[in-house]
Amino acid sequence: MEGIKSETEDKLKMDGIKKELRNPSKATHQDYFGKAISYICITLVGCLVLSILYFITTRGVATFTENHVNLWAFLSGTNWNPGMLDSHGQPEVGALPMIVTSFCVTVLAALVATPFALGVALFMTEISPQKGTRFLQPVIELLVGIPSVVYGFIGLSVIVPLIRHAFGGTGFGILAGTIVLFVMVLPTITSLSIDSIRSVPMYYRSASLALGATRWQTIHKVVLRAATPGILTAIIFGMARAFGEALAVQMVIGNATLMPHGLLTPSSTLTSQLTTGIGNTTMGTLPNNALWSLALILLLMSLVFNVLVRFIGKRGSMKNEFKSCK
Amino acid sequence: MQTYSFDQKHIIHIPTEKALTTENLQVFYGDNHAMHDASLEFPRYRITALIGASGSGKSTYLRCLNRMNDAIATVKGKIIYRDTNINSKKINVYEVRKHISMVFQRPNPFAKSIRENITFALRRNGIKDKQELAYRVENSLKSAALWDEVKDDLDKSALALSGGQQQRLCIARCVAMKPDILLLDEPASALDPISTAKIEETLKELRKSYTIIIVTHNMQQASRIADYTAFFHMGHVLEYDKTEKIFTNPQIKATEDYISGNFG
Amino acid sequence: MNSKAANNVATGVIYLLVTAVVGILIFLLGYILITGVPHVSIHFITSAAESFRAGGGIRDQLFNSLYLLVLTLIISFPIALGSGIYLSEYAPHNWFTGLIRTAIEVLSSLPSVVVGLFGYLLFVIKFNLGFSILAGAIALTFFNLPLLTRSIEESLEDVPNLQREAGLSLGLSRWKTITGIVFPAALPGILTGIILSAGRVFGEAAALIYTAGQSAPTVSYTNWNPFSAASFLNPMRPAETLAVHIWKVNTEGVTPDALQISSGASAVLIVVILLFNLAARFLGNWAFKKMTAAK
Amino acid sequence: MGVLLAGCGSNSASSSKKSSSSSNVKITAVGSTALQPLVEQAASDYQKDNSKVNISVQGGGSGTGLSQVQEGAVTIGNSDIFAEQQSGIKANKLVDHKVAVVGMTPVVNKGVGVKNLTMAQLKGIFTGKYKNWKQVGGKDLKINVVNRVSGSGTRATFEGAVLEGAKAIKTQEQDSNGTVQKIVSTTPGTISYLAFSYVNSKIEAPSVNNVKPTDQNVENNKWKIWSYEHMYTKGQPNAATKKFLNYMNSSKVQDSLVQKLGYISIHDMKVQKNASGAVTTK
Repeated sequence: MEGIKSETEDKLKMDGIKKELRNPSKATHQDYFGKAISYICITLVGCLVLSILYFITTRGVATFTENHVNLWAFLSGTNWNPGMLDSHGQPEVGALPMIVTSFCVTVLAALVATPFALGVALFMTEISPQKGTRFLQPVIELLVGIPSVVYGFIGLSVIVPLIRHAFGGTGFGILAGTIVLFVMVLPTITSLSIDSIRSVPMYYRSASLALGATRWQTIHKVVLRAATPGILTAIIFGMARAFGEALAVQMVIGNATLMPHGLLTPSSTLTSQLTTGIGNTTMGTLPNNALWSLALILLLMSLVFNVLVRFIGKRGSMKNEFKSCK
Repeated sequence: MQTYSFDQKHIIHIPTEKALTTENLQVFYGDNHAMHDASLEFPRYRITALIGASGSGKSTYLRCLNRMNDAIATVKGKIIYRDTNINSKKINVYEVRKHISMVFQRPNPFAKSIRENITFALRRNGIKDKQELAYRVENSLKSAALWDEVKDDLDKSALALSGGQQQRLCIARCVAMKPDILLLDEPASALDPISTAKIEETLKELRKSYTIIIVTHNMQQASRIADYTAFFHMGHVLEYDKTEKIFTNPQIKATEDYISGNFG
Repeated sequence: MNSKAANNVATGVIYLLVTAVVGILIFLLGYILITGVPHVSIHFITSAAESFRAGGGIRDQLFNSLYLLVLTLIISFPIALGSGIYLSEYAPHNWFTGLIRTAIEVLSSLPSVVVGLFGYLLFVIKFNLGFSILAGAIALTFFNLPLLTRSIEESLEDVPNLQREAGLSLGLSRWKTITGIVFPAALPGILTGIILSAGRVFGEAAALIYTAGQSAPTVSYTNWNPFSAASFLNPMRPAETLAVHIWKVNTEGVTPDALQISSGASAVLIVVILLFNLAARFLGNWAFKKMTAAK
Repeated sequence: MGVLLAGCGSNSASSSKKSSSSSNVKITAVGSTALQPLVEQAASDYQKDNSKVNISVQGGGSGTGLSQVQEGAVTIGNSDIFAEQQSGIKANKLVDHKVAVVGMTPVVNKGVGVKNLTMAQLKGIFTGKYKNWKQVGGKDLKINVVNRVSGSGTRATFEGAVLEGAKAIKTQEQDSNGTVQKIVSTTPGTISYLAFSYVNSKIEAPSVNNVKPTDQNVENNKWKIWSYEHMYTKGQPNAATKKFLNYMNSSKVQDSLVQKLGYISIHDMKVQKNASGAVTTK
């Protein structure tokens, strides 16, 4: 192609290349452009997150700064009736029943849903990818789009009577809420788990199988281990969905601001209280501020969960070792 | 493990035209001093082999030559190409890589068709003419000795090729860019002997028009194809000379032990 | 022998779990379809809603749902893609990046009514968008961004690093490497994210009540001028979506056939989502094949 | 009525010169979800003859409606309750336009065996004094009280008429008529209360003090549990808004639409109620 060329020609070419090496080219501009775009996007997302966090924090804190509610009373009180004053002339804003219920419902729903989601994910990735992707995946993704109200009504017409017949009581309570939420978070956890299991390189499996490991040993020791961080993310998003869900839960959990005494008594979550109350209160008043405080607590609890799950996930994770060359 | 002195070195200068030179090249991964003081000269239109045990720093060194280590390591020292120190922030790395191209240890064709694998980068660099593209596809595949095997399947996915074919496609992909220097990082280590032989044939052909620097852990391979050979040990270059001298009459104890298999 | 037994037990358990989930799925979908399909007719899909008489349809709501989805994706996908690229390709591995990730994940746990009110105060009132599809789409972007960003980031990260090195070593810019090589390879995973977030757009009600509104003014489907108030394409008109409509007839509906409308609308919604998911997968696979020549 | 129905079906009635004085007025009404369907339908009919006016009617809750109209963010705030009853609202800044009356009735699950309750019994049930239907003349069945969300118009009306300042027991709370209807019809022993229009054959509406929950009994205040639906404006409404509010008050709306949506026309009321609950004859 190039072979031997005359010296002058080579010299000219060399000067040209030297110049090119020193000057920015199209590629450099493209990269500035790309970098700029991605930085703008992440800044935008950051601004969105910050603005909404700021919004909730300022309103949520107002209960304590403007209405002078005692923070501890808010967190540990069990009487919720922000429009009324108690015998000491203090507003009744004890959020503990809702905090406990939200916590129970979310954790239970995630605990119940995770084995099912992992079972389905493993089935679709390790056991029968063909059938799995063809039929199961579209149907599971379908579930995300069913409006909460529909889940709520099915829960109300099927699950609540079922629980009533099986265990007595009214049927409303944490158990009913958990069952409805379990179905609602299932698609999120399953889909994201599938993605993370799929991304475990094939040669990991081959290597393990070649060493004489059974399929389960391979799944258990290699695939799941390698996919742990992704699965944890899936669980976090599942719990987030459970946390934030209101319309469906509120129909089946009974929506009573009572301390839950077991899984079968009516109780109320932070979100359902927030959703039912917010349209009936006036901005800037204590009942309204108290609802925003619930939202703030919800955020903080979600943050704690997030950090906790990440912390648990760090132990035994192998992801960092894979990606070290990046 | 036997320890060798790093003070004793035998590094020759190249009498002929130099394609690339490094001066006191040092690499740090965080606090880890991975490469000490490598000063080598690479002759034009020759094959130079970099040999050494795993972890000796030969791959690290190679990856510095077209600035692929930028993101993960700190590289100090000079890399002179065309009278220009290309190890500098002011240098346009994308231009560097157009002239100094790299083939990796594991074949990494794009998840695209065979044709697209070659034309993708060309088109992004402004070559739009269809005839020119077709000419380059054919030419590069021929110089990588792959043309006869794939000429009827150019629109098939590159991932459907065998490992050896994939690696030759990766070579063709670089060649199509018409670079000056080809860097190869153990290109045959993941391949069978037949594919390896084909790649070696290919390299011998390419040597006529390209300067080739190849990292290999296979000493036979180095002795078969390389004109010059550098021996790396624990982040130091201990010996650099013509290949036959390295293999028949090494000046350094470590080199001698390594090539005679008494190493470690 | 022991490990073999464990293998069998585990496989059995997985089958059991899958059977249970399939059972739940069949029950749920069956319930919705069996109660709903008998009420679905051409008339139901093609006529406007009635607020107090029986026999109303869901034409406008159905269209609004689809239109809102399109607008939401137009707004949120580029942002999520850009952020996903940042997180996977450019972000340094430090505490700040971790903070951004955590913040995004926490955002996704916000109850929709909070996002709705935020959207109401900021976009509907402050930015004077009024109750409009646009305001609704922006509010839904808040919802979509966390999941979408995250799934794009993960999909991009799953593309082997070798592919990036290949692109870079050919003198391609990082940006071209990402958009031309990494992105096409990550497409199937990104698609999952889109489908999941589209599902949420279809199913969301609480956030939309405060932003897109819960009324469906009569629009003309022959007016193609998006700036005309009567046009169906006008993004500044209030628009009740199917999910909001289902919520409305279930909670405050006074039409005699509220229950039928609700079940019929749910069935239609499910079918529409199914069609959307299949179409998205089909298009995605087509694009994937086109870009990667995968056979 | 015939005129109205004809108006519904056709899009042709657009040539009107009445609104030519004002160009493209935008009216936004926000608030009560219960009132939303009525105003929306009326607005849609109204716009057919007044194409220059653009009326957007949305929900969001009475509290939202009142606070947003007070801030001037929307033109009209729809509310189930008097502004005076809502904390944080300066009622003297707002002008009340009553557009309908809504009657509310206690509803019970079929099978509690009660056809009539006295006001005192009703109060006893909702304050937790009675725990079993046996105590009020029904079957031996636990009473399950489903209350409405505190702060909602329905609850304020019910508690104002029944509880007389006593505190309701803490129990389930639901915010929508539809959900309550569903829960009452499916859960044995349940009692709650609903607007008249949500009472159907699956649930029972007992009479109170032997007065049946009918529109006629509301009109002459024999049935005590009722309230107004309000549309509030900040200060006196502007011309276009006033015209629309007049339309809401016209017999065209009051005699047909209002009744079709299950409300009672304010024209039919023989009494009136003020914010503190005092009833006087008109």
